[in-house]
Amino acid sequence: HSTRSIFDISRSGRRSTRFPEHPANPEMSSVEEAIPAEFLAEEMAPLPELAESDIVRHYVNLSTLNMSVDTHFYPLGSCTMKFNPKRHERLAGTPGLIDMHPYQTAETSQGMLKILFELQEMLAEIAGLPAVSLHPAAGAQGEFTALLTAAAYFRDKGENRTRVIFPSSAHGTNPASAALAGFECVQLKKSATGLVDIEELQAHLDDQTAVFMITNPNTIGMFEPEIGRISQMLHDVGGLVYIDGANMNAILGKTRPGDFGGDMMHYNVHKTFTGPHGAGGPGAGPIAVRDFLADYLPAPIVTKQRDESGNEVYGLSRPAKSIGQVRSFFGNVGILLRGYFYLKTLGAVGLREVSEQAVLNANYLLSQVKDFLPVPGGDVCMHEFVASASPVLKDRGISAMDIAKRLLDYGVHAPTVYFPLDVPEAMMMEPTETESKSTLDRYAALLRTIATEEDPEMVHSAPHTTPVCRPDEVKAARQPILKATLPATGVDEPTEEPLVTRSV
Amino acid sequence: HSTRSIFDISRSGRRSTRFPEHPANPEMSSVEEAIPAEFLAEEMAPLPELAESDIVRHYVNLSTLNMSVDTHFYPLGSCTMKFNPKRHERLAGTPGLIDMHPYQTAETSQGMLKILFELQEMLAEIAGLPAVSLHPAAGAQGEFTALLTAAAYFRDKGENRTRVIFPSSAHGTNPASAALAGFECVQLKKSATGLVDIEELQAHLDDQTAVFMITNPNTIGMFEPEIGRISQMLHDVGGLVYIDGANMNAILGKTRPGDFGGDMMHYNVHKTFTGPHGAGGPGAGPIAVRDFLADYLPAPIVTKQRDESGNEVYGLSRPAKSIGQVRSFFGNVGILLRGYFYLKTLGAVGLREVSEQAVLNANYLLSQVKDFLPVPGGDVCMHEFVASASPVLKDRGISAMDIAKRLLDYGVHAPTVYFPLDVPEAMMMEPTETESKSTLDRYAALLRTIATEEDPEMVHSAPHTTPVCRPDEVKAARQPILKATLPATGVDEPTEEPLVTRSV
Amino acid sequence: MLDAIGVSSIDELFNTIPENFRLGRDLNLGDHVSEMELTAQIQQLARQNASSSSHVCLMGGGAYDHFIPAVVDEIASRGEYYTAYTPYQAEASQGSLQTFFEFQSLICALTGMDVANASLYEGGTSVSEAAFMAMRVTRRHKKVVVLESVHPEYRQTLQTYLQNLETELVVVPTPSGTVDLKQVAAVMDKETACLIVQQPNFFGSLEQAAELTRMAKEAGALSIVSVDPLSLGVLKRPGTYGADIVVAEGQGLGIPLQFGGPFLGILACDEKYVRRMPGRLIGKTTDSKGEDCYVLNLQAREQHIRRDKATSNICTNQGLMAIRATVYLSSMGPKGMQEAGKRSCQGAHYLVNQLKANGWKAPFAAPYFKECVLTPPASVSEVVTQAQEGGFLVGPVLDRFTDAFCEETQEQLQNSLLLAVTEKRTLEELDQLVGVLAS
Amino acid sequence: MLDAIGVSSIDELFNTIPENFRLGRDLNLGDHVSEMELTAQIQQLARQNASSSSHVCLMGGGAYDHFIPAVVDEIASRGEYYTAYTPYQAEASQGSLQTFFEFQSLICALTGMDVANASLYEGGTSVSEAAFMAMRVTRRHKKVVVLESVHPEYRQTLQTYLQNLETELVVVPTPSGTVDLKQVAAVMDKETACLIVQQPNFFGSLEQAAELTRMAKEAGALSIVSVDPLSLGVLKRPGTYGADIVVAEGQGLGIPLQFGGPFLGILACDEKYVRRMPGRLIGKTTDSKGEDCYVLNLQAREQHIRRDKATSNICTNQGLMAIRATVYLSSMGPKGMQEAGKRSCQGAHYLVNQLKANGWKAPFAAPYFKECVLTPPASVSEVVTQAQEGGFLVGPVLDRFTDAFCEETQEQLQNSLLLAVTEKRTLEELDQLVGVLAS
Repeated sequence: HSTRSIFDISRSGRRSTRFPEHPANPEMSSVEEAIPAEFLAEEMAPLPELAESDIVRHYVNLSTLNMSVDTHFYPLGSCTMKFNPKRHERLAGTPGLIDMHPYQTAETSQGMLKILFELQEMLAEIAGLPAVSLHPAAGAQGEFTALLTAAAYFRDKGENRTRVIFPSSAHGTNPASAALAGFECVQLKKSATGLVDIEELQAHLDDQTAVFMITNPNTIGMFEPEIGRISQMLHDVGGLVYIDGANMNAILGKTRPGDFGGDMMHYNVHKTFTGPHGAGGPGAGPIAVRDFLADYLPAPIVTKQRDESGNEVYGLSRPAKSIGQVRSFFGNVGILLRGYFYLKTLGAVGLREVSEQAVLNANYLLSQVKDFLPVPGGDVCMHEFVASASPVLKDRGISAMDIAKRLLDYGVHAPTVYFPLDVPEAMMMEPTETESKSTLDRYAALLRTIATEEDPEMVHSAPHTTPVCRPDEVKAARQPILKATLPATGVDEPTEEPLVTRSV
Repeated sequence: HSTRSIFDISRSGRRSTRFPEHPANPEMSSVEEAIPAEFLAEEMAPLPELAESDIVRHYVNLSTLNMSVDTHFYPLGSCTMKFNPKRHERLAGTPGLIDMHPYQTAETSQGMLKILFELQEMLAEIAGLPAVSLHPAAGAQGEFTALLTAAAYFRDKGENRTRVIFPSSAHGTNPASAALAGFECVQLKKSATGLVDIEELQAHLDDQTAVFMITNPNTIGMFEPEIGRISQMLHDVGGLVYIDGANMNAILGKTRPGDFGGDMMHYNVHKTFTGPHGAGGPGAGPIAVRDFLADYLPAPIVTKQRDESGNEVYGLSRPAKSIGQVRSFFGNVGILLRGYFYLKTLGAVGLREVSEQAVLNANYLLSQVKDFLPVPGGDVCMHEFVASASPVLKDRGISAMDIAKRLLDYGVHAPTVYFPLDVPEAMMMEPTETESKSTLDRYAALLRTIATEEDPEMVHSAPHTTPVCRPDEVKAARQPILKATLPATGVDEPTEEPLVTRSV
Repeated sequence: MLDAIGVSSIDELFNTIPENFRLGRDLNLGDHVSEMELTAQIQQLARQNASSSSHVCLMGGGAYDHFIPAVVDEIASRGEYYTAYTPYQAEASQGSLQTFFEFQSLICALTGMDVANASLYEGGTSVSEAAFMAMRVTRRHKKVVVLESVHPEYRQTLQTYLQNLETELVVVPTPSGTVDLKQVAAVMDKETACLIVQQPNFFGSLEQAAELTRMAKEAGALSIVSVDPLSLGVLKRPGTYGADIVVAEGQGLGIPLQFGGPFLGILACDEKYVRRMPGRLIGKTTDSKGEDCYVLNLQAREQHIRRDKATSNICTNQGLMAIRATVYLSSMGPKGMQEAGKRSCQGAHYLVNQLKANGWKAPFAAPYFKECVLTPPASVSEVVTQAQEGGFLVGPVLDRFTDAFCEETQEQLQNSLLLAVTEKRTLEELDQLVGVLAS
Repeated sequence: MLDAIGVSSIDELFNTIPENFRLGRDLNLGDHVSEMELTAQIQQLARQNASSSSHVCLMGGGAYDHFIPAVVDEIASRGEYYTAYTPYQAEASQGSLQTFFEFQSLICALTGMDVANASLYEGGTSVSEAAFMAMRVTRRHKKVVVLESVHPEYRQTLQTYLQNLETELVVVPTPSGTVDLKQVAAVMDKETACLIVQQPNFFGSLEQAAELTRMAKEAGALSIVSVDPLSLGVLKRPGTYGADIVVAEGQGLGIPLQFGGPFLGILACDEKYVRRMPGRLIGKTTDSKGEDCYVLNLQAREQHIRRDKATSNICTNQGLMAIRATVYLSSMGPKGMQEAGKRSCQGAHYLVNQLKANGWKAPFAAPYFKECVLTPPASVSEVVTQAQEGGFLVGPVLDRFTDAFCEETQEQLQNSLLLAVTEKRTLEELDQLVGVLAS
């Protein structure tokens, strides 16, 4: 493949999108008449010049260098890389949804507001927590928003709680969000199963404790057996329990964060409810909280009322003691819509089956690999598990990273490796419910093949079939090259090519 | 890559599309009540059972085994593989166009009929022939339809003309269409330039001559210099001249079939006007004819009238002596729409520039390869040319087919080879106007590299990087395997999987 | 570039066109418009049409408002498929080739036939190609028999295809909506190449297709059965009752209505006729390394090789529509086809019964599947307008086809229309239509 | 599968959930609906909304109805992009990585800055992230200065982000629509981390951005300029007047309005601050074979490595929106950006002049680009309804934001709204709107 950028293939005079000038009109002023020269650019931006055909060939070919759920098995632990139903992608583009301005009046937005209201209700029901805000842009912002909500609650109660606690296996966003929100971070010690050491936790709890953040099921793929006691401990000191919802795919309709003691949680709509991952985003990070926190939620919340004739009327409102907005506009509506479509599509039974099938698939996979990739969490997991490549490293010098890279050669995306740090040579695998048994069988067989591959050098030096192999990250960081620019040399084509080199 | 078919990956119980049963209603009969048992199937069709995720991964991966205009340079002579503007693809899907039933009343179809009427007018103008039928499904059907139109005209005049003549370089569809229409076929002798031997033609002309079919510019890429005289000769004996419009991309707005003596022609909308090729189709094959043939055109034709208030009203009509329909419904409207969008997008000047740039690109390419791949047609061509690999075959044992296959290794689609038969080791190249000079330069350099490749065996045994290499066609024909079926062996999955394995 | 060519202007390259033929002016096509302007213009024109987006569509007559799963659009809109050429170059086309191979396989599974080609233009030309194929197979070129209940535009197409030949086209009238077997027996003879039947027929009614197939065989002719693919989740597959050639309009298999095309011509047949088939065929074989692969097969039948001796003149076919049908059938599976068929059939019978209760008449008594000829108590053209204003598209009105039917049949079709119900229609919609038409 | 695991039922796998926490009932979510039913339901709900499909949209306030070339949708709807994960695994992600690298490059070209990250959530959080970054760079954590003419929701976001910290947020009032430089000078001091300016500002007006940038520098603070990317084909690029950090709402760059998100947060800055930047960065490097390739760079700034010491908590970003912007800018090129900017600017001035001739007032005198605050002669809410009934969406009405402005500014905004004109608007539409509002 070629790594030439669009700046390299730019040719002066090529065009794709053009706009006509406004027709001559005596009352039309030129830009120079409308705006003083001091504000006007002296030259055009040095953007590349391309025909639509150049653009299409460039990006279509680039896209095929990716592995993706649509093309490959992608057992990336903690990321829930499940299939994204195609209807949902298309429905999100329905005229009348995709082209609504965020400041339209409620009167002209009833269909959209009804959808968002129903989504709030559904997310509350799934969480077992009554108040929902759809506002946060992603899971990390959901965490941050919930922590600010908690802070506002404590402040309102006149309490000065400065500390947020989390297990060592917590996602990096937990401490990062807590720090951003102005809290002091306390991390518990490592644990190979990711389960909380009750005594250690107890030692940290006092009237400075604001929030205990816990992912449950945890990052090792285990449901925290002491979650009830942990919640009670937090509540006993006046603190709150935050449930990181990254692993909700394991427990939908089986148990609810609100029922096992959580006071606040966020959803990752792009993990659990098939907003696609989009090569990194966008997500949506709705939060659900207990009733006593509802007044502090960010604005806006969707409300339903009835008018005189008894018709349902939807509107937006600001909670009484709202922390305010954490972003502009309502939220990542395009992603929320996909979540809504997904929940409607599955209904109560289908949603429970999601978790049942996800857990079944994970346990089946675990059963097929545990003899050569031991799983510290034990023989039963939730929707994912963390295996360790330590024995393979010891016996054959093949590391988790080596296995991950070698998998790419066989057309399977790597699992998450070296996270959480609690497990040495961690390989975190989450097959999700949308993969078939035959895919899992093939994957398990591949892992075995790689772990026992005759020539370990083939594994060390993998991947061999991908467009590139083990980029030099140190070099990248030492002298960062972070952009391309137009070549300085001239070009040999006419300065304005004919219409045909553009698409339209 | 895997050649497992969807029948191989089928698993009993997996589902993608489901339909609900109608709600219980006392007036609803079961199918068994509605239809006697003798008509009802006794078992379900043995179709594969798949989840949407299975389908997507299967076909997305399959698609990437193709070379296509969106991904590769595709200099396939005679096929005009030009870029398809993306807006046109999307506009063809506009609600109110894509979902119109063909039997809607004219009253409910005015927007569509206006588009089709304007397209008729534009195609007449480009052809220089006043009467247009948009009805034929593809170029070959256009030929067939025009020949039937001519036959009806002759029959109506009481003439018994049974013979259709064409040059040896004619597309195979010309004789095939003539034969299907009941004509006797006469093929002229081979000619390395594809130009017509006037004397030979003259010898065939008499009162049995119905039509002379000619592609102009011809398949060698040359404009027939004697086209005026040829037309005159045909008209002198009462015959008609048919212009195969496959090569219209060379002459848009530069000259018109009607002006140089053609009486009938067809367009290939998917070649000239960017209906995409669709891996083989669909196309659309509108025909344009002289006024005296208009009454015989197939039904329906779009008409424009004015009502009492002076408003334009569009309708469908049947020409007075119409040959009737050659297919059901109006025509390949979806493809015609793309042609309309293209013509609107370019306008008169843009359309002329298409041919100018196409001819410029072809001549530039010719200039870069003629020293090692001689071009019998000479140093100037129209939108395409036919080079000969004979010297390379003679000197190095590398055939046109070898070069074609080796090009695939470099990520370029092969040119058309061994057509027309008039040129030995023919390589017919058509770069089209949408390719840039740098693409042409790279292609010419590749041809040179291959023709002089150090190890000719690498060329003989090419391609090496494609999913397959030189399939055994003889074996395929001897014992044809033309379908897959469901495996007879059982499967180990439940008979009805949970909702989550389906998309929706 | 001009320097490399050795000319001083692009115009010079056009010097081979005799001067008197050069167009000395701009074409009268108007000025170019930008993508933005074109979009606005087309959206405005589209709003001047009714469609199944703006109305609830119950129109029939060979094109139906069936449901299209989103996955069909997702796959068919991939540039790798839709901007590829005909897969002549097998190494660069395994994606298309395997997909078409799967299309052939799915059509065989759906129809119960041995072998299917990789598409023809649409239903009408498929009937014609099948008739020509039957003439080649039977070497009988004098007579083709077709039931009047076959779609009038398919019959018209066949008639046009035959109009410059000697073949006689015999139409067996069907004034009672389905054919009288005795009348068929009366015209079948040793010169008859084939008997063409549609099941369900144009009126939506069910013919004695199995019996008709048997009668064709007895006369040494081939039976050609034109089916609605969307009926085959419920009705007998023609392979199970011995049809020789099955043809179909494949529009219902995931292809939008788009005012009549592009649709999808389907042709499947008994294995023994494979070398007489028209159209492209994909076969499985092995490559130079012995690996399985797919390739265009039996090309010697085709126009680019056999020219005037080819089995058809077809070149460009309906590849992308075949890809759509492939994804569609993969997504439907056996149960989806059955569910869709049942829903359509039940909805149609429900609607017809409701309308009958309101004074509508059904001129034909035979069992029907999803479509039916109906005569309203009021003027049929007023009914169409009334429906339209109420948000429904109905029809076609059958006087559109009067030339296509014998007098006796025409009488039955007076003041009547076709109504078709697909799986998309809900009971609420059907009740609403009944209400609109009752008011 | 259960046998292999060694359990007898799926439920057994959930035994690790304490029994008292297991949900002993179905969730109250209702029954599942089929793809076909869902489609019908959603289309029906969508019809209950107005939108830029049903109406001509002249709404402003930070989200605009700009034209989106089809090629943007074509590329962004490829599964290889939208179903891929964050490109941590470089070998499996060169497509995304190179595309994001090009995104960074295009944003630098457009803004005139040295380095851009691979996206943040949207405009408001970009302002906040920039302020936090400025505090890190300047090590001044006590004070942030923002002009009142910055989008009120961006300011609100910033305020929320700071609400649990000690940092003081100083808002410089802008009652005349643009800021008085003297008032800025009065608040800038040695404790000020940054000065935040929006250009064009929330009211559409042009601030003395170059001068403000200079004033920030003088105080040892960073200048943060929030721009409308669609203005940069016409207006000065902030890199040319020395801005330290440029942020932007990237929605105009090929991203649909979708009721407010997902949009695209842009952040670009001077090279020397690169290691203090929030968000993902893609760098070019070489692989083990020495070939050029792309990789996530400087990850040590990020939460998954640095945890509570990270430069931001952002993880999921707006990757797919960045891909859209990349294709958009490739398609626009320098001339497209200029043409779009000119058309918007000219259209806006035309409309404002026509409305002024009809008695409308513009409370602010400063030059504006494509958007303007206007006060109609009638009640503004009636005007909105009138426009809506005439087929136009206008606004927002500015009383929506009253809490966000000081009293003096509020007075100027009484009974007024924002109107924005993009390149999509034709003179005919503008004339028609003037007509609708005059009647």
